[in-house]
Amino acid sequence: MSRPERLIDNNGRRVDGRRPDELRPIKMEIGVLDKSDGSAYVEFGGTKVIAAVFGPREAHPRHLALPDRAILNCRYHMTSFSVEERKPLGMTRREIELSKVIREALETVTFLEEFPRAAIDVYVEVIQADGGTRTAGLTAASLALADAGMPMADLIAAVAVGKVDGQLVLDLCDLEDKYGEADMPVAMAPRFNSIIMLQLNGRMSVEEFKKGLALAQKGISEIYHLQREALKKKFSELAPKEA
Amino acid sequence: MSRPERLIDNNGRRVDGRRPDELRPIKMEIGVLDKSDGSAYVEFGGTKVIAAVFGPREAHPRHLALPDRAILNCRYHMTSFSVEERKPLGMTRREIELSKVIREALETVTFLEEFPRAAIDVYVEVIQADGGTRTAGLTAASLALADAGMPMADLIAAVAVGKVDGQLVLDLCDLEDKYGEADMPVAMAPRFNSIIMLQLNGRMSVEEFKKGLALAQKGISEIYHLQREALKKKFSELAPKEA
Amino acid sequence: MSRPERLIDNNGRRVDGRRPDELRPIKMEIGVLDKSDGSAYVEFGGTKVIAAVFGPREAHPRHLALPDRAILNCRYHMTSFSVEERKPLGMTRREIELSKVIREALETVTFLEEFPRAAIDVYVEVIQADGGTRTAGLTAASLALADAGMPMADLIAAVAVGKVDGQLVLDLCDLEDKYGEADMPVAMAPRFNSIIMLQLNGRMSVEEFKKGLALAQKGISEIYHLQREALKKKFSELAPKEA
Amino acid sequence: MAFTPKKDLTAKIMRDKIYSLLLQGKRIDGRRPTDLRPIKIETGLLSKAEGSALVSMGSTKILTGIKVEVGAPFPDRPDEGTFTVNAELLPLASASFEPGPPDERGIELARVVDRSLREGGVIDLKKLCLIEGEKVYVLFIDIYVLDYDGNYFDPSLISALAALATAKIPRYEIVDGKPQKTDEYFSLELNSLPFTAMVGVIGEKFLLDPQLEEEKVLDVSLVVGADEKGDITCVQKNSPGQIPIELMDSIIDAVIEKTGEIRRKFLQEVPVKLAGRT
Amino acid sequence: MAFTPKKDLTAKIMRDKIYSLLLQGKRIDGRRPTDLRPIKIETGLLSKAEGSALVSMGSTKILTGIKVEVGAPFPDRPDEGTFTVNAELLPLASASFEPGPPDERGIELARVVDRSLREGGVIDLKKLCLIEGEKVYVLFIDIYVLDYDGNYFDPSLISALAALATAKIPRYEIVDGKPQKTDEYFSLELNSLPFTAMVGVIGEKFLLDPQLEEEKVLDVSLVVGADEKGDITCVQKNSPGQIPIELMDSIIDAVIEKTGEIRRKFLQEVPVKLAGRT
Amino acid sequence: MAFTPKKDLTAKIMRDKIYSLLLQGKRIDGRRPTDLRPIKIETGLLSKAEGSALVSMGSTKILTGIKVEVGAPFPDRPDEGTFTVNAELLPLASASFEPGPPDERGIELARVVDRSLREGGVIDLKKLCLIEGEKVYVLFIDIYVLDYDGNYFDPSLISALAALATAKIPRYEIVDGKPQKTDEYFSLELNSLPFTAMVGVIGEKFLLDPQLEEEKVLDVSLVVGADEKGDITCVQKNSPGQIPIELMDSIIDAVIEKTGEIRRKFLQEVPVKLAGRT
Repeated sequence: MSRPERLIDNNGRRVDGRRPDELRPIKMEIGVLDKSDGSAYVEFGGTKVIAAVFGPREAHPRHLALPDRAILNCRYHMTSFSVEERKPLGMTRREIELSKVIREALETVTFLEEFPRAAIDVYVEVIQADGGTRTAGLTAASLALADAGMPMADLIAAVAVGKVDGQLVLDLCDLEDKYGEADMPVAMAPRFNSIIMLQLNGRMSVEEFKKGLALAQKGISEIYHLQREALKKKFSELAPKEA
Repeated sequence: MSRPERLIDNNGRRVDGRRPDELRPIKMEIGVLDKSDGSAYVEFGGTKVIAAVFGPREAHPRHLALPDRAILNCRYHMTSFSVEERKPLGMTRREIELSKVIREALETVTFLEEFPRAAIDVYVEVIQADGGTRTAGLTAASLALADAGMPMADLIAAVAVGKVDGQLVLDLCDLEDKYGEADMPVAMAPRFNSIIMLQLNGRMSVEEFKKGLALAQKGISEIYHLQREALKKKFSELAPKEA
Repeated sequence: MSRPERLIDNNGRRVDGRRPDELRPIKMEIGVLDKSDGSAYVEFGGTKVIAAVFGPREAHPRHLALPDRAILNCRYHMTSFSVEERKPLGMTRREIELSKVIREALETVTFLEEFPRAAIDVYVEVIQADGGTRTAGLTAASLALADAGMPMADLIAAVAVGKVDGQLVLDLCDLEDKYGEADMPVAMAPRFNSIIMLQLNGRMSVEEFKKGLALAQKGISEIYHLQREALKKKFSELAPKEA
Repeated sequence: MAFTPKKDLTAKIMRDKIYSLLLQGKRIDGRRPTDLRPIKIETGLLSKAEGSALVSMGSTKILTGIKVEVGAPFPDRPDEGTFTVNAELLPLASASFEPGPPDERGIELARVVDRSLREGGVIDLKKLCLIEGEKVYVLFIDIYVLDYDGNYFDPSLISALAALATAKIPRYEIVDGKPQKTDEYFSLELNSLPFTAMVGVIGEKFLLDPQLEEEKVLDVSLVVGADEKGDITCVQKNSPGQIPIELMDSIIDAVIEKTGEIRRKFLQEVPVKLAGRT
Repeated sequence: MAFTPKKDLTAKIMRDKIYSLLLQGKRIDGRRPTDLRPIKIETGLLSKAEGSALVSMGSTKILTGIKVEVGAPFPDRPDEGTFTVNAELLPLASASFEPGPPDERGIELARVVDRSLREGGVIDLKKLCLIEGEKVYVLFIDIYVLDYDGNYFDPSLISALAALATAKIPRYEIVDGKPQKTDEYFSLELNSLPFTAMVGVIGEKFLLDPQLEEEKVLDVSLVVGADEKGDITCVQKNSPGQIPIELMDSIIDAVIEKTGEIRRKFLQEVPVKLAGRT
Repeated sequence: MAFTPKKDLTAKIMRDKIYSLLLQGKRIDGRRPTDLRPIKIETGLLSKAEGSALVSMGSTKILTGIKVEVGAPFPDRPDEGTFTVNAELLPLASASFEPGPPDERGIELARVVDRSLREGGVIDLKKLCLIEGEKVYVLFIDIYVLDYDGNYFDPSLISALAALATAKIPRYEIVDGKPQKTDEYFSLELNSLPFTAMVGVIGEKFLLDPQLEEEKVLDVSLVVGADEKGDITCVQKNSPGQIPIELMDSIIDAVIEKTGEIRRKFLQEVPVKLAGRT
């Protein structure tokens, strides 16, 4: 994967033909796995992730249990073949950091106090990585928690904005992430208009940072809409057909 | 160790002079270690193994204990110098697999229900590997359990059969294992005429497979006899001499 | 760092100008860290160590707790940049051995029976290594325990003696350790005239060994004096000023 | 050290139920004893893997991907490419799988698949040599169990073979004595198509391809493989328990029949180049 | 897997106290909300490290050392030296740190410092190439938290920059195509001086550089970095919790002001060679 | 982190018993205080190891094997072969040994044996160089404790020396600048024969070579080594406790006498080539 001469062409189109503020084609499916308590599959273009939820279950070892709420474990993990160069088996430092960041986002909206002394496990598996795996993973994990019936204050919708050839763009693909100037993953709880995850790798002016947050917010509201549609579809399938 | 031109000569003799259905010289000794609750040393030709048993003891951590039976731990391990190329320290994937296979065989005949909440540890140490280490190891472990006074449905006797230069042979040595077409370790509980361990690496026709099982059975009954002799000898030594 | 032609010159002076029985400049400071229960910084020439103590605290996992005394954990660790060639992260075999040796020395003088079921943690961090890190570390750890108010039978003072160009010298620096003939770290509880830590790497005649012990004893009494001064200074600072 | 996990408290009741059904030639999900669950094979789903396949057998789902690098051969086989099989029982797939490095079950799975591929020479490794003794193609066959409803053995081998059969491997040329990537790709020819069938025994009866509820209460289980010539390619007894020796003949017959069924399905759905055929 | 640790039982009371003070523009230690604690920077303390700095921010103490070796470049950047950032939360520093390999907090710290240095091209890596594609300078930047009284982020980046700025790197020459150490040393030029400020939010108020008692009860926290051009160089939300979006503007303003304050202090005390200046 | 394990509940009673016996010059197994247990040395038992020895001292049994490879020298000693000592306290040997990587006791044992061999130049490493700076013989000396009835130190060093003395090392020749294995073998010459004696102190009395029941209740213990010249070659205090300084002289005297006894036994039973003798 080498750098294209330009990441945005004369017509303002990106390497995959999108406009700067355009999301990639998104696919969401809920309940894709049988043996977990909740699951979801999410695609953002070439990025493909599955998330699954187990629990609430008894926390063990016992001394880790909390008297007033459930603990939430989270593992973000990539298959070895999800990336260009084979990823070694085991957890990389990057995967450990992202597991923390995703877990903290999920804890923010989940009513863990309803399950004292319990544990909830969330697993995010990246099947293919083409940029925005943590935001797709968080979007999927939030759907999987909903699928598992976990009480939540809101869904989390997430997307990255970035700076590419000096211009702000929405929903970076791998090429843009790699050769762009900045990558800023953002997650929000739209109902509360609050930031749930935020990172910035790269440099932005204060002006760009503010515009970037607004652009992320636009993308997030589209993703949030898709999440709610996916959940509606899932639960209407489950609902008894009217006579 | 390079491949000999032929693994079976014109007279039907194998690289070490044996007939196809002949075991290597076997040595069994019981109670070879002082500090374990039971132990045995077994030699099949150049293959030398020691097994030791500890327990029943309290299982810890406590949450691993089973309410209705003892857990049986088993570790099959080779010394670094037991093989041609020095084996790195630590457990290889092969050792982990064979630990499972040997443990499952031992569990089959041991009355674990007599020791609820307890743990029994079985250690198999390969001192020198010249083919058939897992079968020699299982043979030794079964003797060590008997030496430890563990109640068992039967002894386990084990041996490999293989296919070498197109012919079925009993009790493969390393050279035959390495350059032969198939290696099939078999363990039985002779009293029940049942298979306790079975693996096949390599290819055999259905016909060969069936004949192979029968050949293994023949070897196993010889080994079983030797096991019982060794135990008798051990216990007669312990018994009070008659006046 | 290559070998100098001679480690002791015609005037009997060592590579850093010291006489054979002379300690390096020593610095001791107590209570250097805020968040531990006790701490100390010790310098022997270019050797710089910090020690910190936590506890007594509840021992966990619970099954490790002892009914009749506290357990004492100890970790001796070097920063990656404390040595000539970067030390890899994680514990080396040398660090594990020295953690044991230092812990056993500390256990000897600490009244662990006063804290049944508890744990005490001692951390020794080598910031820069120029010979004698274990003896400086033990000297510092003993001060940190005192700073933490742990009841102790005596302070431990420690120093290495060595053999360099055939001559016994006190308080080896790195160059002398590396190119000398023997290195003997010694720790004592001066009040009891007893040996608390003792190792010998290298060769010494019986005569040298005995003289070496006496030389160590001389150094140790000087170090012990400095320790007591440092503690006095610390506690006089804390004491209310007289009117 | 690992040990065999304890059985469900309700296991005894379920076992008796499954056994009673077996006596009538039936199973809890309506299958006959030697019926396999429906198999679904999807290949080429992933673009960053040189080969990939998602295989389901009932609700059990396996994803295998293949990555190819150029590396050194083994010293004792200087003219052959190499391959490695890894298997991870992802915690996503079952509450009984823990995160962390593969435990003994994952290792056993990987090694059973590895032996099935290696011992029969399924892959012609000599065609994967670039510079003898120095540079060869190195294949990483990585198996992930995504959803575990019993029997991860059979679909894992199917997915490994499907990923191999459909892999597009970048061709290297030797330029100035060094391997250099070209824009071309090639497919692997397979010498043989071994498949396995997992066998569960209860009393003197047996069934194939246990789903999870069955697997948990079997008296004993084993995995048996066979190839298109009807040869046995793999056996692995993979649980405690006794196999009555007189049961082996009918087990072998059933395995040969049913792996044949898998093979026909595979050949219908996967575009495989078999060596010696055109 | 790690999880977010439980909060002190007294956390709620302390949070309310700190919040009430914040409403009055005050803090428990007398600081105003955006005040930083006193910063102390000592460099060149250690002789076996090529660079070193001990930085304290209040009672939080960070020791960073730099070791330099000669090694291979990354294949995709054959003409650049490399650097690695590690961070260890030494158990010496806090009863809440465990001995053992870095946990997620240590890894997050290392990666935040790494990104702050890497993304802005703080170090001119092209000047650290010896033989293109073969030999380059390899820098190990190892950060140790010695005493932890809250906010290890800001002083860690300061100490990494101070160690870099004052490092004396042995110069190598190419002799017969091989790098050979000379007796000379050179200093690194830095292209930029990004600093971070850790921000703690309680309700609709925020404060900078939390000390430990504050850090334990924050509703949410983040680390924001800025450079001398006023660009944002790093953001890391590093705890659970919601950041009200309308708070971001004033947070950014405060960070830019206070990192400027850190920069002035740094330039006064550390003899740094900035690229493009003489 | 490890910590010193707790003592048996009955330890106090046993200690007093052993101490009372010591006052009368007796021990629980009938030995006098400085008596060693019977030593048995068997060498050359194993054919895949280049050298091997099984040594028992009472019921304590140690198996040492030596494997030889060709590898790179250490950069600072380009003209010397290398050796590594590992020791594993096999769980087979004692209920108090856990499976897994060597704990601090195994590491201490390995390092004590390593220092005993290394510091005195027992092996002439310069004779193990093949191509200076490039290829040397690499010896792996791996010690396994098979049965642990106290004092694994003394028999471990005996078995390491016996395996070294009787090792048959394949000779390599340099052909076209590369080491090539020949059909010949050579033996190592040893420069010296250091042995150790483990010393246990109770009150103001001491004993040598404690068996397990004694070892568990000692006030303090140490390992002291000596060579044929009567030089001290190794000291390792290896337990908590105080050694009264006035006891050291008689300890040293006893060690020198008893390691001499081991040496005579060793020379009788092991065909050792000592450097400088013919």
